[in-house]
Amino acid sequence: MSTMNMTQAIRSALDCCMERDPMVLVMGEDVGYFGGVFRCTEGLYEKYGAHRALDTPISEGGIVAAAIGMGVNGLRPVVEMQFADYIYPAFDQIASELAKLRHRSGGEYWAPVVIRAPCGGGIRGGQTHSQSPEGIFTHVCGLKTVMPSNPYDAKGLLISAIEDDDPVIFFEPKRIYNGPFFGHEEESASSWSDHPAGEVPDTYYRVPLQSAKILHPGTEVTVLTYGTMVHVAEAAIRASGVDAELIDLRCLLPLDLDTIVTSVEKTGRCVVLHEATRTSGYGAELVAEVQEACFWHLKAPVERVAGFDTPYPHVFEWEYFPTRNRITGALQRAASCR
Amino acid sequence: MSTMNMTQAIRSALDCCMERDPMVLVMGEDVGYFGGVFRCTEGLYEKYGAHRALDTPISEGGIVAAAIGMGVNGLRPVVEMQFADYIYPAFDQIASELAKLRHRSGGEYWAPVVIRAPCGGGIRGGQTHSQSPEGIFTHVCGLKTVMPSNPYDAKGLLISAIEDDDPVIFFEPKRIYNGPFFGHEEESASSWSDHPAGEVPDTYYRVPLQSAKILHPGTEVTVLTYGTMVHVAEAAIRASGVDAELIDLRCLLPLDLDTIVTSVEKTGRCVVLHEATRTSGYGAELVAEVQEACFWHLKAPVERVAGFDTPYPHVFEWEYFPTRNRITGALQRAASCR
Amino acid sequence: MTTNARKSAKDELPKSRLFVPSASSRPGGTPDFSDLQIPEVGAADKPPIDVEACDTASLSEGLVRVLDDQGLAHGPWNPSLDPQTLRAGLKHMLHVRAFDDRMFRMQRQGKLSFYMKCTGEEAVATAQAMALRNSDMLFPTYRQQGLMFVRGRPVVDMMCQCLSNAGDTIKGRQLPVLYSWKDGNFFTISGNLATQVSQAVGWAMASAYKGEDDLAVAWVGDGSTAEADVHNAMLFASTYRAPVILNVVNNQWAISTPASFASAGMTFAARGLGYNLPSIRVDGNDFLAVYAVTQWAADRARAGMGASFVELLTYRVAAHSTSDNPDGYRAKDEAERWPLGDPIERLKDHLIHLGEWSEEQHTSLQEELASAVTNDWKEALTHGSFEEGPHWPLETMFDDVFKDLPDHLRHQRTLLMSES
Amino acid sequence: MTTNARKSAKDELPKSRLFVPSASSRPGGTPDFSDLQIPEVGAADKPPIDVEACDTASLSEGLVRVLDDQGLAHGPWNPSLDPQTLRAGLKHMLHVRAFDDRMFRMQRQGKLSFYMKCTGEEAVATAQAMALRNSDMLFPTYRQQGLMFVRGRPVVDMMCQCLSNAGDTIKGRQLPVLYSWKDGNFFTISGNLATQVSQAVGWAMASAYKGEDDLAVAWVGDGSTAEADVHNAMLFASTYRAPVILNVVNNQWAISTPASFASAGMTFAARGLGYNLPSIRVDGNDFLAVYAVTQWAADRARAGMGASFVELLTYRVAAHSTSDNPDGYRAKDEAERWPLGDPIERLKDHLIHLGEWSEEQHTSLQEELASAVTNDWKEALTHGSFEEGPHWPLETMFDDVFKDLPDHLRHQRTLLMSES
Ligand SMILES: Cc1ncc(C[n+]2csc(CCOP(=O)(O)OP(=O)(O)O)c2C)c(N)n1
Ligand SMILES: Cc1ncc(C[n+]2csc(CCOP(=O)(O)OP(=O)(O)O)c2C)c(N)n1
Ligand SMILES: [Mg+2]
Ligand SMILES: [Mg+2]
Repeated sequence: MSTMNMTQAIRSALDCCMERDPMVLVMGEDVGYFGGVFRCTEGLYEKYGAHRALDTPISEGGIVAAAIGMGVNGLRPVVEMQFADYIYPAFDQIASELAKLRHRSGGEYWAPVVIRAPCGGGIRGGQTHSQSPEGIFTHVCGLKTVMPSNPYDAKGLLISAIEDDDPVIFFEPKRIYNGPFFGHEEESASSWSDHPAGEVPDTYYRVPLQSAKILHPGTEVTVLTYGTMVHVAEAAIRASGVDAELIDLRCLLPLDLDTIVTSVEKTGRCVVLHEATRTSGYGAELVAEVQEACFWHLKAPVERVAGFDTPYPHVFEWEYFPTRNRITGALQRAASCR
Repeated sequence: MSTMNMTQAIRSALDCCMERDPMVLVMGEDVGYFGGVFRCTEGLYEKYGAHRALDTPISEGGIVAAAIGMGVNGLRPVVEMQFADYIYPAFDQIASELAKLRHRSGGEYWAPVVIRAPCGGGIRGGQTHSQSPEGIFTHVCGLKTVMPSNPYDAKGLLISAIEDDDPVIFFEPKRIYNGPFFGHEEESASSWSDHPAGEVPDTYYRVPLQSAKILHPGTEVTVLTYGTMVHVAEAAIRASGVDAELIDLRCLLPLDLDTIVTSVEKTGRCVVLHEATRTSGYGAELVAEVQEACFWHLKAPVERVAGFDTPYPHVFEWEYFPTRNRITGALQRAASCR
Repeated sequence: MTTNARKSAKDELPKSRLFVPSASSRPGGTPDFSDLQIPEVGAADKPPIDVEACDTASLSEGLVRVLDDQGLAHGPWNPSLDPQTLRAGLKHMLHVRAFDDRMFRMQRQGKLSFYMKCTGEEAVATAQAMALRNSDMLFPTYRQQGLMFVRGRPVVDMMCQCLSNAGDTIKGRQLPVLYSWKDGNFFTISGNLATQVSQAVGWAMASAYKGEDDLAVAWVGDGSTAEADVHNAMLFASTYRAPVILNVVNNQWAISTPASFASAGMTFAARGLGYNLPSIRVDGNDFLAVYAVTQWAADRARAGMGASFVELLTYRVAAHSTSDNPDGYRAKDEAERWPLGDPIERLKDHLIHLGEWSEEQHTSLQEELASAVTNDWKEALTHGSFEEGPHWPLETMFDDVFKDLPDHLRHQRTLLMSES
Repeated sequence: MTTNARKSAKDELPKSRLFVPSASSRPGGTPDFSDLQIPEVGAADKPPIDVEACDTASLSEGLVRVLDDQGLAHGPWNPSLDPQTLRAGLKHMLHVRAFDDRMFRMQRQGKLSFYMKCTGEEAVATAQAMALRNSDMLFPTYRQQGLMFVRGRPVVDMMCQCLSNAGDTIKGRQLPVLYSWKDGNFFTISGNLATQVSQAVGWAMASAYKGEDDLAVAWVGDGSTAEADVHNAMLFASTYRAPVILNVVNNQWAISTPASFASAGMTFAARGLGYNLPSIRVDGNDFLAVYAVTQWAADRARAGMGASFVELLTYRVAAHSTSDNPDGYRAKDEAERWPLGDPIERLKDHLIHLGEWSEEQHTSLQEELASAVTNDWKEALTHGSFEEGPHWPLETMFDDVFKDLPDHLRHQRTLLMSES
């Protein structure tokens, strides 16, 4: 056991897998000698060599294509996209190839590729360092989509993803790399060392994919979210005075629907929360599923709190970010429906 | 007035715009000399020359990037993607550039580009000639997304799209290029000449974007759909005996929500229908909006009928295709809720 | 509607100065291949396998040719194959052509939803497969069916794929000709052009990573070289010196679009030089030249010297596919005017010239193969027809999206099965 | 977990044969630029503007240099500029450097969220802008701020962009240095690398389409040449002979990644030849050489001869950005070892040698510019600071997503304004 922040936990996961399996390598822009712009691969170059902590040309499409070929030839590449905002040049290789290989070949070919992508805002990164594109990937059949909200889950989920034989898009909310974030920039930054989930085993362990986690039980409203917003939701719930049940989805696809349905059937109310832009975001899928599965239990409309449908602004970051106010408002509106 | 099928209506729209505005050109793979693999640009090369019916290298990313630059320099390029399935190599230029240009430059720069893409299945095309990716584009803020269901709308909407100063992704359901399709392959193919919407003015006219159309009124269930499924829905409604109100959305973004809400508040029931894969498809957004806006009027869960979450199969095309049975089932389930 | 233009959109424009490439011919015109310089047979020199890319400039702009019009073999690139090997090559090419003709007719009779021939390009896949090891991994396009013939795939299996019937090893998932054959180290063909080329480089990088000496070999069409994947493939292959052979099959056309829209007015091989890849242009209708160049590139890669870039100059004699009619965009007689002849005729003449083959043997081999294909077709149909089946069980539609069936797909499968 | 590997994942692997490029230096090591051949000043010949791409091979592998170490100008590429022009160039470069230094310090003091300097690369943007017409359209990266200084953009405007304050012409939308300046024909800079290069080609195609003679000029970094957009740009520029200049600014590093991961072991200029683009490599720290090469390429394009490909050889002296510290990946003293010196010092020496400039004038100009920048900064702050504002009105966040505000955004705007 050590206290780790999220980058350390991710590095620890990579280290465990590379040590256990010579077929595992990390690759991407600046991930080799330098150890990644977010330091997630630091030390792996020294320990495993240039070919297993592989620097690449700046071509996301080329990187993913190469990873697919490697995967088909027995390796387990863990690709880093420097920012999720830069994953689109690889979109064709991901959506048309990586996701479809196994099906189109009748099961003959497949590539166990993991694509790690730091996502989300709150770091003054402007529109090209703040995006949350997870929803798009959940619409592409053949991909698994994961987003952890803390160091313990990050390590356990990443190990599961690397050992999974299906392709996994692994989003890392960069705002909480160094500590949980409760939605108010003014508040003094808190660190993972003060958080239970900052306690991470140094050894190998897995957190199964498709296992949503109830962070604390409640009776009035079910809150569905993931990544950074888990912590913002926690703070908002406290502020709202509503007895809400907070569920950290952890894995968006495949989705642990049972946990969600059980909760909503109990509370009869549901608020869906994410940082990504609202229209056609993953929240829409959650709302659609919940109202279809729990319609007869619902006492209030399922409300979405999400990013506005504009590019992520630079100067208005905190006005744009789904604030505690917007969340408490939604919680109270829901709770007030009887 | 002439009777036109959809390809003729699209060609007529392109011809009208090219004749009125020397800045309008069509470009894409095989669209020039040959007139396009679906013949939508036939004759334009002879009439307007090689530079206005422009053949391109096979690089969708390069084509869209060039179109963006042309748009910034005063032209109005109408790009053809040979199949919607092949739009992904251009996804970065569309999502990161075309969609964001105006916002990131504070309104200084913008590109009035239209991207036409034949979409949907039912033509024995297998997984790479049958996809319906519209949902993904509705999640990218800055894009308008359109899908006509008949020749009259196709021409009027395409002219509006070309003259629109925002980028428009214009999906053309290729299954109904030559005639409406009612969902059963065995039935003898019908032609647009037997359909009122096959009557198309030869002259210039516009159908405004963001104007959903009520195809026939009903009291029991509201059916929301677009493209090929409009006709399948019509047949299914007839077969179901349910008094359903059928709404052809025509434009997915911006969405004509008022028409939808008015209808659902009246019927109290809603079925959402599309060919695209279900999870995180545009149907999810429609369900989320409807239940949020009309919750207190809903007498039944809003149900989705959509493509299964698998790649589009080759041999099982008709089992995969959202059949009339699946739709009538949903209609009757909804209607039976009191 | 506002405008970005400096002059109003409604002004008359001065004459356009935009250059647009032209075609070797258009309907009604006379085919013109004059810009195609064809060097002497045997003239190209053969460099050592440790050659530097810059020293292959003349090879990338020239054309490696071994067989002359009289059926004689010349020059340093002559692979000097024994008669059995030559006859095997001829037989493979004839087999492919017999197969294509039959499948094309079956599509026309409505038995198949789609088909694509490689008529006139048979030497490319067959000679290259013969020059490689069976353990080398192949990343083909839809026009290298010849690879499977050389590696001995049962013809019935290929037919079953085209029929999407119960015997289709990929379960009826893909359009006809988008084969996959793991046992033959033949990669699953994608409907998306060029994606396999950069994947092949990754496969080769993994081979080097593991210290193995198997190669990856990829093919892409002239038109498809425009796709970003080909650039990525060249850059990664060169950066990591991957053991891969990147082949461009230049058959002059990309559906209706002439190669001039992708070539930038050069040979395709020349593009490889800018990526520091030794690059060679070869007569793709010359079985011996194709064999020799492939062998040379394979030796380089296996010796750890990295990737080679090869342009195979050939001609697409048939329509692009059964959905296409070339009369709409090229002169009817263009194929006859193609200066490099037919690969089968040329190898046949060579064998006859060597005294190792005769017109009689040729005719009877053609008949033998035709009837073999007929029998294979009959057998394939016993596994089901496209329209009536039997096909794979309907529920298998949900398999292989993921390794294990997730809940939401199980749910959807139940829904579907309850309906049907 | 199953495996694709032919041997089990758990076996020990033989030694990897995968080649991985190396760097000019790593911390603790001694910088090695020996593989960089630097030809004689004045040696490169100057071809006519109607030159064929293949005849620029030596220019693409060589290096156009005009200024020697003594400050003397040599050879056919000497643009023979008059002293006023030279002094203007020197002033622009000094202005850019003064601006960079001030903005960097302001970021360190927390006044800016981010900043990027172009220290050591000032000659690239300034000399090129001076060799172009103001009506030529510029598609820069974040390291060509010099373009705006030459075209006379008020420094206060640039500072306001970096501050995202009420005076920011792009409404606080973008990170510092991602400028946009329509009046100066300066394209909106994207955070996504290389996308502007292929857009520039489209812009140039439109210029030809309309029969206008304005050019597009694009820049991209060495590392970013790996992106598909650069391939697309080269292919489309060549195919349609677009009036565009494609510049690669090779400053040796892409954050921590050496140019060797993008160069394929060649000059970047050499890649242009494979696309049939006349290609030239120029000393990017030599103001005169950069000016002359740009002028030559502009003349070609304007005369309707199409695109040129230019590599500007320079060195990124400063950190990649304020988020970066190079000591983690390259030797501390690498910048001093850079063999091509500093562009400002070199032009200064030249002017002094000509008797058109003095140390005193230089020092006083530096002071003059420093205080000008200080005053500009003060004025910029009167339009607001990043943290306290004033900024644009909050509701403008929803503008410009579309030309007109659609219902759903109006609704969201109301929601936001009702909260705040
Ligand atoms: C990404 C993508 N874009 C477009 C297409 C449509 N398409 C199929 S084949 C083809 C022409 C390919 O020509 P070429 O590469 O020369 O190969 P050939 O057919 O001549 O062998 C096109 C444009 C596709 N399949 N994939
Ligand atoms: C598509 C994309 N991928 C990755 C990045 C992250 N990134 C920003 S700058 C940079 C390095 C660019 O190096 P180079 O092209 O040499 O330009 P330089 O910074 O040296 O001027 C990278 C990888 C990005 N901005 N966009
Ligand atoms: Mg071709
Ligand atoms: Mg650089």
